[in-house]
Amino acid sequence: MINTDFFITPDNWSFAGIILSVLVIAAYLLFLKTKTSQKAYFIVTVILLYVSFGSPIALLRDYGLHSLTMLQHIVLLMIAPILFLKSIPSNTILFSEKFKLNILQQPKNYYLMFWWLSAVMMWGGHFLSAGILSAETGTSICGITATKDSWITAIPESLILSLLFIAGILFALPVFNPVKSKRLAPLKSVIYLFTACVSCSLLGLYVAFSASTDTLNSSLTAFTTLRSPVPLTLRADQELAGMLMWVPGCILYVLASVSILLSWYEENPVEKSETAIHTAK
Amino acid sequence: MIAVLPFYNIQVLEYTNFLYWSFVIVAAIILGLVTFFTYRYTTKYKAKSPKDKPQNGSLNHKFEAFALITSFLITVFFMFFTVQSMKEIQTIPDDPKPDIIITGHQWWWEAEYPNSKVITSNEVHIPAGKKVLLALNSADVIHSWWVPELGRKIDMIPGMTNYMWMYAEKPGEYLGTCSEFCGMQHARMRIRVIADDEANFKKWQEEQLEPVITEGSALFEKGRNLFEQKTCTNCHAINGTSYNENIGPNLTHFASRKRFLGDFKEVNATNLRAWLHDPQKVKEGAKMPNFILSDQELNALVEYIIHLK
Amino acid sequence: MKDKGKLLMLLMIGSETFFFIALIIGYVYYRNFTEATDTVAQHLDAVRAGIFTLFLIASSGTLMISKRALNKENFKGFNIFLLLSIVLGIVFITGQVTEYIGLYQKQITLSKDVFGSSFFTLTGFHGFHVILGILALLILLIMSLGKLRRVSIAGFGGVEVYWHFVDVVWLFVFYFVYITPLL
Amino acid sequence: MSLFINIQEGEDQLPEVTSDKGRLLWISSVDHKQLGIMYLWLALFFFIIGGLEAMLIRAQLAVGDNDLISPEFYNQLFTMHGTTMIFLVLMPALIGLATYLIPLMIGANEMAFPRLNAFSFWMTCLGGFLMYFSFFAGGAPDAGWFNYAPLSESNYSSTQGVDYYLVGLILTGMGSIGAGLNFVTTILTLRSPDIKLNMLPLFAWMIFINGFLILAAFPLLNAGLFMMLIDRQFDAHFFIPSSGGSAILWQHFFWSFGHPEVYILALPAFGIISEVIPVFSRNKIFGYKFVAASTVAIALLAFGVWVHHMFAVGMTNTVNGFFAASSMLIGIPTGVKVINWIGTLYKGSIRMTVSMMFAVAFLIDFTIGGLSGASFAIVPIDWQLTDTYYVVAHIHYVFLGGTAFGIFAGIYYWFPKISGRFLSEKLGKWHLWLFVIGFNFTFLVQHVLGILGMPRRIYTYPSRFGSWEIFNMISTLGAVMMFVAIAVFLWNLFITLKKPRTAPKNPWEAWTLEWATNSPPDLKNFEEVPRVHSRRPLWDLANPDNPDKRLN
Repeated sequence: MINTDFFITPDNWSFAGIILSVLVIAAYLLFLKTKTSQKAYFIVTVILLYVSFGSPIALLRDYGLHSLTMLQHIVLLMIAPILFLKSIPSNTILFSEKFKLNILQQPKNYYLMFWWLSAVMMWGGHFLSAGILSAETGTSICGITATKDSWITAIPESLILSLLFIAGILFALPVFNPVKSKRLAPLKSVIYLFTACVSCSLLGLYVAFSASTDTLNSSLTAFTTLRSPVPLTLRADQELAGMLMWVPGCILYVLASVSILLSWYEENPVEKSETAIHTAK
Repeated sequence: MIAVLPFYNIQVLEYTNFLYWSFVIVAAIILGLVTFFTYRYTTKYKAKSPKDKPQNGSLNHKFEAFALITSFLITVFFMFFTVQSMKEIQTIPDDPKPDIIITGHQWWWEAEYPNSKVITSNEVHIPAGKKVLLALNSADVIHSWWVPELGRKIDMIPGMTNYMWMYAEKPGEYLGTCSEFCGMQHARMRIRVIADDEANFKKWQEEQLEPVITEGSALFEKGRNLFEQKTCTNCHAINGTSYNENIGPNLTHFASRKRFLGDFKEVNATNLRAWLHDPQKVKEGAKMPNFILSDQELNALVEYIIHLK
Repeated sequence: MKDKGKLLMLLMIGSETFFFIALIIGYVYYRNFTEATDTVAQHLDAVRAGIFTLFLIASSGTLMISKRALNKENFKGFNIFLLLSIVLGIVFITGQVTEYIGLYQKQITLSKDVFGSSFFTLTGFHGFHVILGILALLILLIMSLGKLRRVSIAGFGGVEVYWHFVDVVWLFVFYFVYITPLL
Repeated sequence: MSLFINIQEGEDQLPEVTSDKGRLLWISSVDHKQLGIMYLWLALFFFIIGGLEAMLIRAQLAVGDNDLISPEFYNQLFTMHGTTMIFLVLMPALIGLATYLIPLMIGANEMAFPRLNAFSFWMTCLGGFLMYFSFFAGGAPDAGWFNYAPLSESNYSSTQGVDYYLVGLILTGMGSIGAGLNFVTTILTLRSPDIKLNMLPLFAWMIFINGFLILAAFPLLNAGLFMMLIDRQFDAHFFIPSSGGSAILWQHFFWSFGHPEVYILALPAFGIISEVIPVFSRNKIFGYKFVAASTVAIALLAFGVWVHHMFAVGMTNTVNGFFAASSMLIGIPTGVKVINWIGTLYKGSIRMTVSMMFAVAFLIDFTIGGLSGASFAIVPIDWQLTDTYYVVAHIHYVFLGGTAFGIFAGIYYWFPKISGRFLSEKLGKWHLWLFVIGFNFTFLVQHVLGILGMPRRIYTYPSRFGSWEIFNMISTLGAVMMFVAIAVFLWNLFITLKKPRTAPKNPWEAWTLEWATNSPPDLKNFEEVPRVHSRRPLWDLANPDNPDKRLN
C-alpha cells in the first residue's frame, strides 16, 4: 500500500544522494559568486534532481506509474535545466568569452542543431523508457512492444534520466544562455519555444489519446499485479501522463515566452548604446 | 417545463448547483466592478471641452499584478471544486453493468433493460430513489441525452458507448431533450422519464413482459393482418410474435405509453390516425413512409395498434 | 530578412506543417486506435518505397549543389543540377503513381476501408505537393534559360526551401506509413 | 536631425494601377487600400444577408409551435447564419481593416505581396458566393456551422449543401491563410526603418500575432474539410462510424481550429479597442507590455483548450480536468486586458464619440461574454448548459458584443481616414443605442432560456412551455431593434458617402502613423514617413517639448 510509510521509510531515500547534493550545493556556494536569486535557483535545481533520482518518488516508478515517469521527465527535461542555466553565473568558464569553442559563440550556429538533438533525445528517451517498462511487464505500452526481459532492461533508468537532463540543458541553452549576448533574439526564442511546445504537445496527445480501452485491456493483467496498490486506473494513469506532458509543459514555455517578451518591450537600444559608450570611455 | 436551477436534493445537482451559484456570485462581482469603474471613469474624466489638454495620468502597475494574482486564486478555487464534483458525478466502474441501455435514433429513443429484457421506446421508466447506470449509444448520428433534473448531459455517439448515472429522488415525470443537433426533427426529439417507486416500477416491468394480445374484434384482426401486409413488420418489432426488426420503435406495449413520436404527441386514436395517414405532415422528415392507406385500412390499423397494451 | 519570397515560403511551410500534422494524426489514429483492417498495410512494399525515397532525398542534394553553383554564378552547373532535381522528383512521382496503380489493381482503394482512406489521402496530398514543387522548379528552369535570369534567381530561395520541406515531410510520411507497421 | 525619412521601396513595388478613378479598375486592383475597402463591403453585404437570416430565425422562434418556416429551411438558415457571420462577415471585416491599415501604420506604401493580397480577397469572395450558390443548387448546408459528422456525411445529408460548405470554407480558408502570410511578411519586412517590432501600434501587434494564429489554425480545419470532402465525394470512411471511421476525430479537428478561431476573431478587435480607447481618452494605453504580452500568451494557449467544446462527448475526467484548467487559465490574460482598458480611462480626458461609446459598450458586453465563457470551463456546469441557449447567448456576447462592437468602433474611428468623410454622430448615436439595447435584450434573456433547458438549434418548441415563449418573444423584439439599428447605420453610410470630402489629416488627434497621411491616403501612401522614436510618433511631433520615452 502506498501510504505515508512508503515515504518515511529511510531505505527509500538515497543517503548517498543527500550527501552528494549537500556537497554540490556547498561547493556552489563556496566557489561561485552569485546573486541570491541564483543561489535559490541552484538549490532548487539540486533538490529537484535529488527528488527525481534518489527519493521514493523515483522508486514509485516500479509500480508502473506512467504519469509519475512523465512527471519525472518534465522536471528533468524542462524545469531543472532552465533553473540550472539561470543559476550559472555568466563568467563561468564554459560559457564565457574566453572559452573558444566556436560553435557556442553564436546561437545561430547551434540552435537548430540543439533543437533537433534534444527533440530526438526527448522522443527517444520516452520511447526507451516505454520499451524498458514494456520489457519488464511483457506488455505493450502506447503501442511500443519489447520482448519480455530482453537486453533493453539492462539499460539503467538513471542513464536515460541523465540523458534527458542533458538534452534539456542543450535545448534551453539558446534561450537561457547565462551570457546574454549569446542568446537568441527575444522573438526568435519565442518561436523556438513554441516549436518545442508543438513537439511536446504531439507526444502528450499521443500518450493521452492512445489510452483507449482496447489497447489497455491487453496490458491489464500484467499491471494489476504490478500496481494493485495504486489508486489510479490504468487508463486514468496514462491519460494523466499525456496531459502532464502537454498542458503544464506548454504552460511553462508560455510563461517563459511571456517573461522574455515583457523585458523585450521595455528594451531601449538608446540607453544600451549610451552605457556601452560610457564603459568604453 | 424543465427547471435546472431549483435542483433536486441529490448529489450530482448539488455540486453543479453549488458551483453555478458560486460562479454567478464571482461573475456578478467582476461584472459589477467592470461596469462601475467604466461608468465612473467615463463620467468623471469626461472632457469638458474638446480643447481639454490630455492629463496623461496612469494607474499603478501593481494593480495588474494584483488582478493577475486574484484571478489566479479564483481559478484555483473553481478548479478544486470542478475536479471534486467531476469525481462525484462521473465515476464509472471499470466494468460497467448498465441498468438501462438507451439508443438514440433519428428522432426517437429506444430503451433496453438488460436485467429484465424489457425493450421500450420513447418513454423511459426508472425506479425512484435509486442510482441508475445508463449506457448510451446511437444508431445513426450524434444525439445527446439530457434530463436536467436527473443528472448530467452526455453525448450519444455512434460507435462508442458512454455511461452516466441517473437519479430521481421522488416518483414523477421528468422532461428532457436531445441536445445535440441531429437533423431535421431535432426539435421534436424530447425525452420523458417516468420515475416510479420500487413496487410500481416492478409492476411496470412485469406488464411490459406480458405477451402481446393477439386476438380481438374483427377490425383488430384486420389491422393485424394489415400490419403484416403493409410491411410494417420490416421495421417494427412486437415481442412474442415473429416481428423482431428493431429499426423503428418497438410497438409491443405501444398503447401503454403516454406519448409517442419523441414525446411529441399524446397516444390516442386521433393522433395515431393522423400519423399513419401522412407521417410527413405530422413530423416532417421522419423515417416512417406514407403507406397511402384507405380509410378502412386506417381504422383497422389504429384499432390494432391502440390495443397493444 | 532580405528575401521576402523566402520568408513567405518559410511561413507557408510552417502553416503546411500543421496541415500535414493533422493528416498524419488522422493516419496514426486510424492505424493504431481503431479496429481498422490492415489490408492496405499488408500490401505496402517498404523496400520499393524506400528506394524511391532515396531519389527524393537525392533531389534535395542536387538542388543544394545547384544553389552552390548559382552562388558562384556558374549558370551552366546551376541549370544541369536543377534539371537533375526535376528528373529525380519526377522519378519519385512515377514511383508513387505506379504504386497506386498496383494497389488499385489489387482492389485496394480509397473507399475500401478507413485505412485505405487515410493512406491515399496522406500520400496523395504529399504527392500533390511534390508535383507543385516540380512545377515551380520547372518554371525556374525555363526562366533561367530565357532572359529572366534575375527574376528566377530571386525566386530561387523560396522554391528551394519548399522543396526541402516536401522532402522532410516525406521522411515523416515514410516513417509512419511504411516503417511503423514493420516495427 | 530631419523629422522625415524617405521611404525605401522603389516605384516598381507599387501597384500597377495608376489611378483610383473608374469602377472597373477595382476588380483588377492590387492596392491594399482598395482591397481593404472591398473586404469591408463584402463583409457588409454578407452582414446584411446573415442578419436577415437571423431575423427569420427569430421570427420563427417568437412563439411556440410556430410553422412559419419548415424545419428543413430553418436548419439551413441557422447553419448559414453561423457560417456567414463567422467566415464571411467577421473575418473579412477584420482582415479588411487590417489590410487597409497595416501598411499605413508601419509607414509602408504597400503590402509585401500585393497580388497575393488580391488573391486572398477574391478567394474569400469566391468561397462566400459559392456557399450561397448552394441555395440555388438543391439546398444549403444544414448540419450546423460546425458540421458534425456523421450528420454531415452523405447518408444523412443528401443534398449538395455540405459539399458547398466544404469547398466554400476551403476557399475562404486559403484566402485567410494568404492574408495571414501577407500580414506577417509585411510587418516583418516593410516597416519604416525606424520602427522596431516592440514599437508597433497595438493593432498592428495584434494582427502580427493573429497572422501566426491564422497560419497555425486554418490548416487544421482545411485538413478536416478535405477529409470530409473525400468522404462525401470519393466514398472514403474518415468520419463514418458505421464503416470504421470516427465521429469524434472530426470534432477534434474542427475545434482544434475552432477555438483558435475565436481568438483570431477576438484579437484584432482587442487591437481596435486598444487604439480607440487611448485616443479618445487622450491617454496612453495603460500597460502596453501587459496587453501585448498577454496577446502572445493567449495565442499560445489557444491551441491547448479546444476540448472544452467537447466536455459532454464522454471523455474521461482526467482529460476533461486538464482542459478545464487550461481553459480557466486562458481567461486570466484576457481578463487583465479589460483592466488595462479601464485603466486607460483613468485620469483621461474622455471624448464620448460614437466610436468611443462602442468601445465602452464592448468593455461591458465582452466582459459578460468572457464570464459566461469561463462558466463553461467549469465542467459540471458545462455538462448542464452546453448545447443550450446559454451557449448561443455566450457566443453572441463574444462575437457580436465583442468583435462586432470592436469593428463598429473601428469603422467610426477610421471612417474619416478611409473615405475622407465623417459619419454622422447623431445617426451614429441612434445606431449605437438601438443596437446595444437591442443586443442586450436579445441575448441576455437567452442565458435564462438556456438555464430553463431550451436546447439550441431547435426550429420550434412546445407552446405549453409558457416561460420559454415569453423570453423568446423578448429576444425577438430585441432582434428587431438591432435590425432597425443596422438600417440606421446603412442610412448613415449612404448619406455620408454622398457628402464632399472634408476630413483633415488627423481629425481625432491620434498618434499612429496612418493619421500622418491624407484622408483618404493617396495611392502612394507616404511620400515621406515621419521619424518614429516611440509608440506614439504623432504625439512626439505635436509635443516636441514632452515626447514619449525613446525606444530606438
